Amino acid sequence: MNNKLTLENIQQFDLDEFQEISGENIFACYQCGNCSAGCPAADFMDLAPHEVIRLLQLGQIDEVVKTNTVWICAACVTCRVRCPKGVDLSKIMEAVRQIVLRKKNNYVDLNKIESELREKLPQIALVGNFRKFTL
Amino acid sequence: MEISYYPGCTLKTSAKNYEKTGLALLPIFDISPVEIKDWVCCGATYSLTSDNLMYQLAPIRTLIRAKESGNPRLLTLCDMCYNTLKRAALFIENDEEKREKIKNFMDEEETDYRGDEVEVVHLLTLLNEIGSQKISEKLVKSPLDLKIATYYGCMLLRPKEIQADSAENPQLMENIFQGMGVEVVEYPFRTECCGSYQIVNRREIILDRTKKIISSAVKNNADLMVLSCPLCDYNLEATQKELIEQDSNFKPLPVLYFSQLLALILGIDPEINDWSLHNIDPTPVLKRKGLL
Amino acid sequence: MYEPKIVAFFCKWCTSAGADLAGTSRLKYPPNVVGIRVMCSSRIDPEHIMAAFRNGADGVFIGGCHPGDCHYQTGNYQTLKRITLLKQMIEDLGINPQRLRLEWISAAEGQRFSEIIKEFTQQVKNLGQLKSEPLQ
Amino acid sequence: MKRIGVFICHCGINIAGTVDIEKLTSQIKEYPNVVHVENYKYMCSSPGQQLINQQIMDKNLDAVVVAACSPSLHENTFRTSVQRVEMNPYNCEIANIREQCSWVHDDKQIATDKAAKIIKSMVEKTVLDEPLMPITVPVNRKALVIGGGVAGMQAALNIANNGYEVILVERESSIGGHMAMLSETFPTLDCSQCILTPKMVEVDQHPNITLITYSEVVEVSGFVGNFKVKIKQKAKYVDWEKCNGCGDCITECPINTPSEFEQQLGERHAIYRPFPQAVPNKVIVDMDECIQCMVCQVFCPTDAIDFNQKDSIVEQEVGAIVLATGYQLYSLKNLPEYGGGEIEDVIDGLAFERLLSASGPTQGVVKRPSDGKIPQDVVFIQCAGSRDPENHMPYCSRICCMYTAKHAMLYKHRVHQGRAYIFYMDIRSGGKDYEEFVQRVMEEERVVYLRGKVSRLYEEDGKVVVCGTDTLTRRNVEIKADLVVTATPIRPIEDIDQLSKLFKISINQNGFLTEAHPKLRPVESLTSGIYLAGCAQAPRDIPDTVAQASGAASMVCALFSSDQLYHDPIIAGVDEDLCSGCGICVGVCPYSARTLNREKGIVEVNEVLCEACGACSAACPSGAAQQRNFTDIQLKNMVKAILG
Repeated sequence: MNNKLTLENIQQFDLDEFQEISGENIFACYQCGNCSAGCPAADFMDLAPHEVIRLLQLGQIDEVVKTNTVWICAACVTCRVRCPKGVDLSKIMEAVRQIVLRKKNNYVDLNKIESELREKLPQIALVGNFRKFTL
Repeated sequence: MEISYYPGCTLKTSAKNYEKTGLALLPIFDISPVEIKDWVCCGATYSLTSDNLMYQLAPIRTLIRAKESGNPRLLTLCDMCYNTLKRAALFIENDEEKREKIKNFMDEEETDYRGDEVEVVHLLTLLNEIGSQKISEKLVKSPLDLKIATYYGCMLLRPKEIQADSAENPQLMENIFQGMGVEVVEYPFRTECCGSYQIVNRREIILDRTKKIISSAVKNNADLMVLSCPLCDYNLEATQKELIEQDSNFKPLPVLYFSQLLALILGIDPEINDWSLHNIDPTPVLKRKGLL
Repeated sequence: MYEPKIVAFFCKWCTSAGADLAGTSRLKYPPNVVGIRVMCSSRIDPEHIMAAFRNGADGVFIGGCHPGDCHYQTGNYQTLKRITLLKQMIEDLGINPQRLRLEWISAAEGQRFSEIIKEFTQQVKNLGQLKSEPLQ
Repeated sequence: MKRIGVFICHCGINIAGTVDIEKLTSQIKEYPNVVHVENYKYMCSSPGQQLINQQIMDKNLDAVVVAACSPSLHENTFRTSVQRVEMNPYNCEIANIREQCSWVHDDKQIATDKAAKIIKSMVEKTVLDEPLMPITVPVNRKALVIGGGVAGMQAALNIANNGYEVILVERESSIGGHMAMLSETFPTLDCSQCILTPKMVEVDQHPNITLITYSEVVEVSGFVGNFKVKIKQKAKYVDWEKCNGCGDCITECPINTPSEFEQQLGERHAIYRPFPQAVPNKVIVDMDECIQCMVCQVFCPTDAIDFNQKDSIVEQEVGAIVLATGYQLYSLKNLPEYGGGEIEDVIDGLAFERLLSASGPTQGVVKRPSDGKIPQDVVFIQCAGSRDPENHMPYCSRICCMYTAKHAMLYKHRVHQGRAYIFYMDIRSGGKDYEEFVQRVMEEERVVYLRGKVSRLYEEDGKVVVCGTDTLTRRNVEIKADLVVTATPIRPIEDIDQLSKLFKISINQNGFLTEAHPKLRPVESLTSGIYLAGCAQAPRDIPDTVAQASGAASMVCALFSSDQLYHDPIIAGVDEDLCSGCGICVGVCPYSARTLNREKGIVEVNEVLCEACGACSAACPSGAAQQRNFTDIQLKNMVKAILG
């Protein structure tokens, strides 16, 4: 435990931009953890879903963009359906992805996918994947 | 009665069995699907950003085509198309500013679209409107002693604004099959995500999901699984082979589109199915149950 | 520059208290609106509103309790019915119905009160002076 | 001509800072009917009040307008003050030039002009203000308490002990309410029934209390001090005059059906009393279940069974009403993510109370409903629907944190090797000795507190799998539980809407009865003479309920301390010469204060019922209905004054 929480980031984090992209108010979240409890992919994530919101509430966007969590999320919207505050976490995850992608950092590369697999996969898998992980 | 029909990309390729059997069901109930003209890909996943309207253009174009067709209802079979089209319509329905912006991207001849003129309806909803009683009246083969697991996944049920049925306890498939005497087994993962498009680059997630979902259905004595989404079908069906290789204790389960099973029960020629598209061959169990 | 004259009727239990809260919070708004405090918005007779227009008001504002919150249970519903009908009638008489505004403003909505007054004043300003022949 | 004095307050610089007082004074001086204008630094101060009174006498004023702060602050002050010099208080009016003028404008010219308009319009009102006398009403010193739970019993006892008569109406056949169902109470672990039963008996035996159970109020009319109510006594099919409560009939009844009192976990017969300590100790027949085999009739030693009994109506006249109708729990059916009530071993808090109760269906042995096994892993879920504005109830139900801690403790006392887990979001233990209690549960009972909400649960292999999280360790957790107890929200009773319409009192968006003021009048409703107690108003625990019930009772006693009441006289009357008897005003009156006298062809007003909204005055087509001191002419003159 060496990383102290520095709250200077709260000022640096462009909350307006974030809310513009996501359309969500991250401060509605009261950290009940229901999103994490119900997340089917939580085992694969380095940050639990509720932690993503918590870090954003505290302006720690730098830490959030480094996690794999937002890339593991498949927008199944289970969290949204059960969220007691009606926060759409899938939109928050998307907004973080967009912040990364809009800096021209694609997360997947079509050319690196084996052509054999590419032929087998249903189109919706490929289109969906590129929609989420490339600009 | 005619209904506009939007197939989407996957139904024309890897999910041919779904389209063929799904559409074959409709004439039984005097419904003729009319494929809309010049449809484009819906985008597969609904864009979750509020500031980028570009991703909404494709589904809205499709909705405009549907509006032009003059039929107020647009039928989809694919859950992902259903979700994307329905959410796109909702996205602009109550937002004049967004509508105006989107209009700027449209070709001039394209009609003004408000978001509420076309009702996107999934095949399962349509069949539920017909009602299990009417469907059962058309029953040709009595599927005795058949136990199925239904799988809904995400796109048909979430978010609530567009859900075709209860997000926690959907009954769309139960209504249809229980009505004709098929036993639907209870297992806890009917609505849990299959991993979706992560299949492209995070295959391990899908394997984990498939193992959990299929094993639970098998444990609860399902003979086969039925579902309605081509991506769920791929994820839950095609990856079972790998799971068998990884784990000798893994018991596979045949996976079908619900329409394939329904078509067999209603006496539609089984030959319209291309069984070679299945990785886990469902024909032995179907034969055993007298459906083939 | 034309400054509209606006007569307002405030329910004592909600909007008048909301206006007081706007005052306590020092929220500025245009001075064109002068309020009359009544026990309930349902006390407002269409006759009073017409009297205002006849005597030179360019706009009339009525503030009542939110649906379900009426101090007298159903007064605000009476008001809603009356104002809806009156709007249709004044249109026939050549008065733009946008000059007549009914809003639900609670005692806690000082901020909202000042915003609505600002916005309504601007709206009436844009509509210009109401030209009518005063009756003798 | 009326002689009016106008007194302008500087309020230090609060008004004088933006309003040019001198200019305003000279402007108002010119206004018709104004014979004197004066300004002063603080009009509400004692010298300020004296100044007004001195001028009333010196200048022989008929009425005054005080231009100062909002009337909600000092209207009463000035009206009381002018009475010392024999002025009728209704001839003193306030012009609000602070909150609605000086504080919201910066420009001195603008603020001064607007202040002048405000004052002039109040002068116009004052010109036509009539002197009014308060209306007096006699008080019937008898109270009606609705609901025989701990709130209703407490209120009834307090009023009765003050020497007034009380009628206590209860919908079930026994009083006791939910408290009678509880096992032990937090934080002292008193046996709930042991402390409640003596109170029930006291109510039953109190000479001033008339107990009417298995009954509901179906009609209410009248007003404070003079209510008339009709009470429907449901048919019991047993003559309670004869029934001695021996219970022989119960033993012989062949029908078994789930017991409501036992939360469906135990059974009762078709002829039954809800629980053994029922007060009054009488039986009733559940006709939906009864097969009319007549065995009860055969065995009844007093010949009390009467299958011909019908519902009956009794009428009562009372002066005050206390509503203590209690609560119900939000049904698990509304929580599909928690099994939707379909999973037998997922129960709510009240059901668990019955499992813990020594007099419950398991005699206090914790057995799970599905197979009667003693559960070894019990999961408690707090906020199972509370604090969830998106899907369920937005509010905190207030008592769940405490009763869940108590449940876990009592479970550990009964099943020593058992493991108890509590999922919580926050722990709200704000009550005397509450926090200490929770700490004891954590430290000594080693109950595992997991901070997080449960996302879903499902049945598998005879267990309930609970999928939760612990946000403090940021890890998900899956518990295979034998029993799950949910803390579902406290809801008002099912028919609260009807109750609210019946008594003409409002409910909030969640259905709880609305108090007259959330801070300062917490036990009164907005209808005078009707008071609130207990969970009907908002979720609360037993001590708070008892305190509030005592508060409501003392309000009733205060009302009864005088045999006369005073009512605000700014009511709307009828000008009999103008009234055509059309009856339009009758329909718009929310208080039924106006009735059409067909014989005379005019409308008559019950002045005490009129709460002075003025809706009738606006509706009256002939101008016959005029609200006193808010007449059509006054309002029109005010409008004209504003428009100059």
